[in-house]
Amino acid sequence: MAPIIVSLFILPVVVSLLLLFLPKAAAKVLTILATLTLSGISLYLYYSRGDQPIQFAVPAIVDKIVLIADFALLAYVIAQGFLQRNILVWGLAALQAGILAYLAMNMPHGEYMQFYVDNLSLFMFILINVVSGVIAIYSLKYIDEEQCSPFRKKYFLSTIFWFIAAMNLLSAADNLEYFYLFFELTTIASYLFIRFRLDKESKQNALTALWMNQIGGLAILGAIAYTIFTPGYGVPTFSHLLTQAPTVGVILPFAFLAIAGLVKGAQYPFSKWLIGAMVAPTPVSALLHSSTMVKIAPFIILKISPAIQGTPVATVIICLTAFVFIAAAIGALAQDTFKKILAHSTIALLALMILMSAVGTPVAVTAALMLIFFHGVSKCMLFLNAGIMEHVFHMKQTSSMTKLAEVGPYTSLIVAVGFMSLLLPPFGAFIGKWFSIETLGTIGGAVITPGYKLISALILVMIVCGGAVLSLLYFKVLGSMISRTGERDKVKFEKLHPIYRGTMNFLLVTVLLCTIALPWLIPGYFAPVAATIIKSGVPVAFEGFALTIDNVKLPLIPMIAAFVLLPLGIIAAMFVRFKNVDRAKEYACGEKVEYNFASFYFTTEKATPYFVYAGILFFVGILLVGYLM
Amino acid sequence: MNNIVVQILLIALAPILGGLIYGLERKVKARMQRRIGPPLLQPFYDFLKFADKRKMIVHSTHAFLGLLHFVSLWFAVAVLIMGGDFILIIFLHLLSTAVIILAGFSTRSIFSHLGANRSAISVLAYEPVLIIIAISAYMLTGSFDVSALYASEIPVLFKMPLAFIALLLILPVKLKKSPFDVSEAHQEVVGGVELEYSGIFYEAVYTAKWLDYIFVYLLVFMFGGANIWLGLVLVALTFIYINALDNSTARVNYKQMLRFCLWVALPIAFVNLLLTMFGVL
Amino acid sequence: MKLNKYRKKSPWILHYNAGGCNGCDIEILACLGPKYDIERFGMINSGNPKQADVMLITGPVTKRSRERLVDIYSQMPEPKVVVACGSCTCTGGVFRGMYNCEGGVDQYIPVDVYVPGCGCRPEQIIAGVVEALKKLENKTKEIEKSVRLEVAPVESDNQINRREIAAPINNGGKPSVFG
Amino acid sequence: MATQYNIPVGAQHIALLEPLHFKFTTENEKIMKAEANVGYVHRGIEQACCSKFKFRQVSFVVGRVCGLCSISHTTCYSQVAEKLMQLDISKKAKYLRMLVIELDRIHSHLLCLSHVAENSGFEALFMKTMAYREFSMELLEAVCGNRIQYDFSIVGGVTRDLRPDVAKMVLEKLKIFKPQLDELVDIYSNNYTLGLKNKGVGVIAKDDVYRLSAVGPFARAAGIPIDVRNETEDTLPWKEAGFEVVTETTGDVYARNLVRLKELYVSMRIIENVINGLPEGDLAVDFKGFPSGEAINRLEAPRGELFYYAKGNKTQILERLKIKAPTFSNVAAMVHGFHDNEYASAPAIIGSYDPCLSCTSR
Repeated sequence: MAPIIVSLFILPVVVSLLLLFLPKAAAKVLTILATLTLSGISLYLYYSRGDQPIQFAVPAIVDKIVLIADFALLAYVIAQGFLQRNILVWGLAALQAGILAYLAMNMPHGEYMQFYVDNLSLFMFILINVVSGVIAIYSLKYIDEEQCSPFRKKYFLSTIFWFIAAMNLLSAADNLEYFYLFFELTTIASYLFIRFRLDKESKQNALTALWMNQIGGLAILGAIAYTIFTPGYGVPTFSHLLTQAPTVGVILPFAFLAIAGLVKGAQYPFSKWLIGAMVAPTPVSALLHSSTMVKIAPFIILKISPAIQGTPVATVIICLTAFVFIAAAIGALAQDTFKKILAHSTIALLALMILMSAVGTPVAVTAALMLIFFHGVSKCMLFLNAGIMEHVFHMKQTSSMTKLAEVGPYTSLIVAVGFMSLLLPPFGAFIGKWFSIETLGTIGGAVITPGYKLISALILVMIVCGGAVLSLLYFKVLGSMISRTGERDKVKFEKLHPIYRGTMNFLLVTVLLCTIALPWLIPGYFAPVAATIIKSGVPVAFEGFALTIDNVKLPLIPMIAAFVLLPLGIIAAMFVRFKNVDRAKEYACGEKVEYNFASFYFTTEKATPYFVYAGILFFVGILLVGYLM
Repeated sequence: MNNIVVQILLIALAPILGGLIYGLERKVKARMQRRIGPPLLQPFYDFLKFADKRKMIVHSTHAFLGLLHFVSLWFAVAVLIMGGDFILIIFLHLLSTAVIILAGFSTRSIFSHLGANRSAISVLAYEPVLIIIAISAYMLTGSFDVSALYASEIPVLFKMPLAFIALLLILPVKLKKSPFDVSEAHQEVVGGVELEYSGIFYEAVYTAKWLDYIFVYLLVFMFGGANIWLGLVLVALTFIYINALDNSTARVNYKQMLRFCLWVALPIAFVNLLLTMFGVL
Repeated sequence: MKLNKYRKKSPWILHYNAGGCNGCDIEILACLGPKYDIERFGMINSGNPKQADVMLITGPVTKRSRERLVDIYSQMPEPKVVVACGSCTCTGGVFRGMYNCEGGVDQYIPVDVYVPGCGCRPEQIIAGVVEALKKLENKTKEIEKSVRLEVAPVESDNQINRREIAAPINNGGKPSVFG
Repeated sequence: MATQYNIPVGAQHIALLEPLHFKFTTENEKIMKAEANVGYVHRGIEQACCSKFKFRQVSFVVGRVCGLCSISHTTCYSQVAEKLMQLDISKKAKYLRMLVIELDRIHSHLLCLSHVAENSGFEALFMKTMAYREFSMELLEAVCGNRIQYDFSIVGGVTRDLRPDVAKMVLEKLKIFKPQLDELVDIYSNNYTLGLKNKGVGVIAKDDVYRLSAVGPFARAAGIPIDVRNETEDTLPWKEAGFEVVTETTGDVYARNLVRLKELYVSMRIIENVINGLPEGDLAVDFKGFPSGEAINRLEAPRGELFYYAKGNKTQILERLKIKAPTFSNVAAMVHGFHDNEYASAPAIIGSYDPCLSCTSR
């Protein structure tokens, strides 16, 4: 198995290098081929997985290369910091370089495996390779329309594969030192992506992303340091840490790792970089939001969840994410730019995923995995569609989307399905949300301490309110999209470039198929992964027409009926046409008034600083609690 | 609620029952205002009349969403009668509301838009309270199924009195009754989202209102537990309470409504959740 | 099933003031009040043309109102009836011949029932609507075509010549006069 | 981001009795800008009065300017015509005119109050107020012979006498109405939700009333005792009949409601005094000749100061008749009062203005 896994690391790197030199036509073929191969490998790996995790070591020389690469990256960051005159960037990088040098001298040299591939990693492989591959294919057309030199276009495609390689490595890494390198690699890749357009705003936002993610790197170094110097841990690998955690009882390293994840996951107060990333070309947003980068956050938390479950660190993380869920949902309501709405809703849903990961019960973890998967596919679809809307229809604002249903029925269909998959039953994201409410309800019964009960009740209220706010947001967007002036004789899908059409069709079919296949996907795909994470079985059972997972029952008949009624009904509404029915104009008090669309809008300018302060407080809280325990 | 025949009958007759409740309500309301009021079967006369009007719509999407609203609401009511998962029922009800909100947004009619906006705000006002009540019920019975509540030997009312109060506070929002009838507000938005419907398509929206009555009164009935008579008494008392409230208050604006629901009803439901969690009652 | 008979059991009302003096309007409002309580007959003042069956019009139709009047009338789905309340609505009344209004509402839309009186009493309005409902029962769902009545042009002189209210309109029945 | 929403209210809208058009520019339903368009009811009455009708007929025509305050119009015209003709009418006619004007004020104010209640979404209160209002319509019918459009005043006097049994009936019904009015005052001032809808809403402060020259209950609700009944004694003996000014201070919808309610007490007192002290005399004086010269007259209609100007040229037909209705003075203040209010309050605010556009645009 190990060679196949390694091919997942090597292949994207090779493709990435080749893309820099190949001509356009060849690059196209190579991208498509590479995507198919990578997706094929990742699916094959999952399909042929064994019961035991795959562990393998690399030659000792790689250790040295990793260390050199670490310093090279930090040097690059310091150089960028100096060139752009940003003290935060070079200051943080220099600090990391210092700590890394000190750690390198004290690093224990035991016998341990650098890579550890379990079901979670395989799950991530599928998400990363399939979804990012689709984005790479989409970028072939998108970047063609960008105004930049041919080399930069190649460079853009090349960076995507670099990113895929870094993410694959990251999900397989066991050694924290390696993990640190790959973490930094994704940081640098996102930095390069965000400043791709090279205007003032892009550079500024790229620097913000850089320094914020540096804090994540710093946290990982902190974790390594504490691991090395804590008696009982010694060896900085995930698997070792997790096995030793119950006996050692020091959870500060996990607190540090959690912080690294939360920074990547753009939780308050570090949400600014993800919003700022909007200035990059749209495929970048799709890449950052759907399958890569931000998904590191729930990934790390899922990985460490057995160690932190039930500890105060988990409690603080749950509080933070519950707070971020509602704050980001309110923040999203205040936006009008389509991409910004998507970005804020990403932060909110990420918060939910992290929350479920931190809760760590079987159902919660299953829900988190489902959210990760469906959110990845839906958000990818929505972002790529936002790119089409910008390039083909020149629409950026939701308020300008009121004509979309008439000029681009296909595009509006995609938006509708995308948003409904985040809102309506029985799409995955909905079930995830539903599970979260039901699981959180059950926590209070399981845990005895009154304080914890109070907190879990409070969190429930926040989740419920945040969910209501999010649905308000989706109404707003769907509402502006469904608006139309009158009737067309025949629905005619607009003509799109084959690449656009192909990628969108693929994602659309994936969302719908996965939804229909949910009763089989849950026991067959999500439950085994969840079982690996919590290190015990996840009981799934069919009873009558209901799917029972642990203690949560999923009635299938209402779900299927709801699927036929609501999402399909709304889609049908967009294309239906009644015959032999007369049309009348809208009532406007008998006057001829100018129509202008505007729904309620909200501003969060006053509240945003408080969100940030609260976020900082929570981050300090995580460290403090981790230290005190 | 054990008998499957009774359940199916109830589901089939739900719109008719709702129509009767609506007719009774119009009668009671008229009597409270010292009028004679329309006959009891007035809603059905309206229904039959609308069936015979010329079909006029703004556009097909709008009309279709109206029909979909009715069907999905009926479905939500059916799941409630069958005793399904409480959270799922609340979501289904929310989504049937979503359909009518989308219908409001789909036209280029200003009052329709205003109504849709206000309906969306109303959802924000009542949905959290309902879900909190559902979770409290879970804490009580250990199951999210409503059938567990129907089967509860000790009436749910005595176990979660505060939840009942919170429910009473948000009912006017759901039933679009004064003081919280902002989304329908005839004098302001001329009926809101239902404004642009006419003829047979209005019928769907009009009948959906009846189903809403059934939905709400079933929620109230649930608090009686296995004791059917207590449930019926609660329904009757709630009916009188809703009408008395409707006839003694002016309409507040949507901000005041939202503030009231989130700062008064939600905390009450929350306290109830805590009480159930700690097993006080 | 014949649904015709239910039309007269639930007539929903739309009221439009086409430039009257408010007198008849407040009497329509009084009809809604407890003393006359037209909801007894299932009437609701819906205020929304799309769901209304009976259009109550007051006022002599000023030049500025007429476009709105026709706009609202055309948004009402058939079958529908129009009741002209008040003398000036029927014929122009005292305002007949004034430069900004023309004589009566039937110049623009077909009227089914004329309720005279200045101002018309609530009892008269109710009787007029009840009379209109008899007509409503026999109407079809066909679009009602507006027809300009064959009347002598209004003269702007000092003579007030009351018009004969007997001209037949296209949908068969004769207009009824009440009061 | 398109944040502003234009909401049209009128020409046809359920919250309006009359065709008028408001265009509200709102943000999140908060009114940023309001425009009023009031010219729908223009029929050309002034021109017709100066060309089509003889000056004695005009008092019947101007009654049709407005159905709510027709008595004010007919009386005001009759008075201005009497000034042109230099007639002195009997004290009895003056008293009867005051009686009908005050009865009319009761019905008009109650209508306005019920309209405010309806537009605030308080249907039961609307029904209650309408129910209590019916007595005034019955009394008007008993005194004048018609529920609206009484044609009671003519040039030279009044048309009908007050029969003793009618006088007795008026007093009896007023006695019944008094506790009902107390009940209404209680509801309008103490109902919590109505207070939410009405208090601090549609405020027109004292300065604005001066600046925008508002009149009537409008001005009195802001604390300015403007009332023609208080200022002139030359045409009708108001002080003698027991008139006094009612004012409130806050200038919002609530204050306007209270001013109207309290004025009802004053009206009831005036009616009682008039009936108890009704002098003997002629109903109308006979006169010959044609009007000449110019004259003006002012009268307190339910909505404020009504102003008539007439010019005769010694023929049957007046040369010029000019009507300035109270709502005309109030339009500027009306538009001002909407600013920074919720759109949800707009119908109630419109109701509380008690606009009479058929007076304004005639």
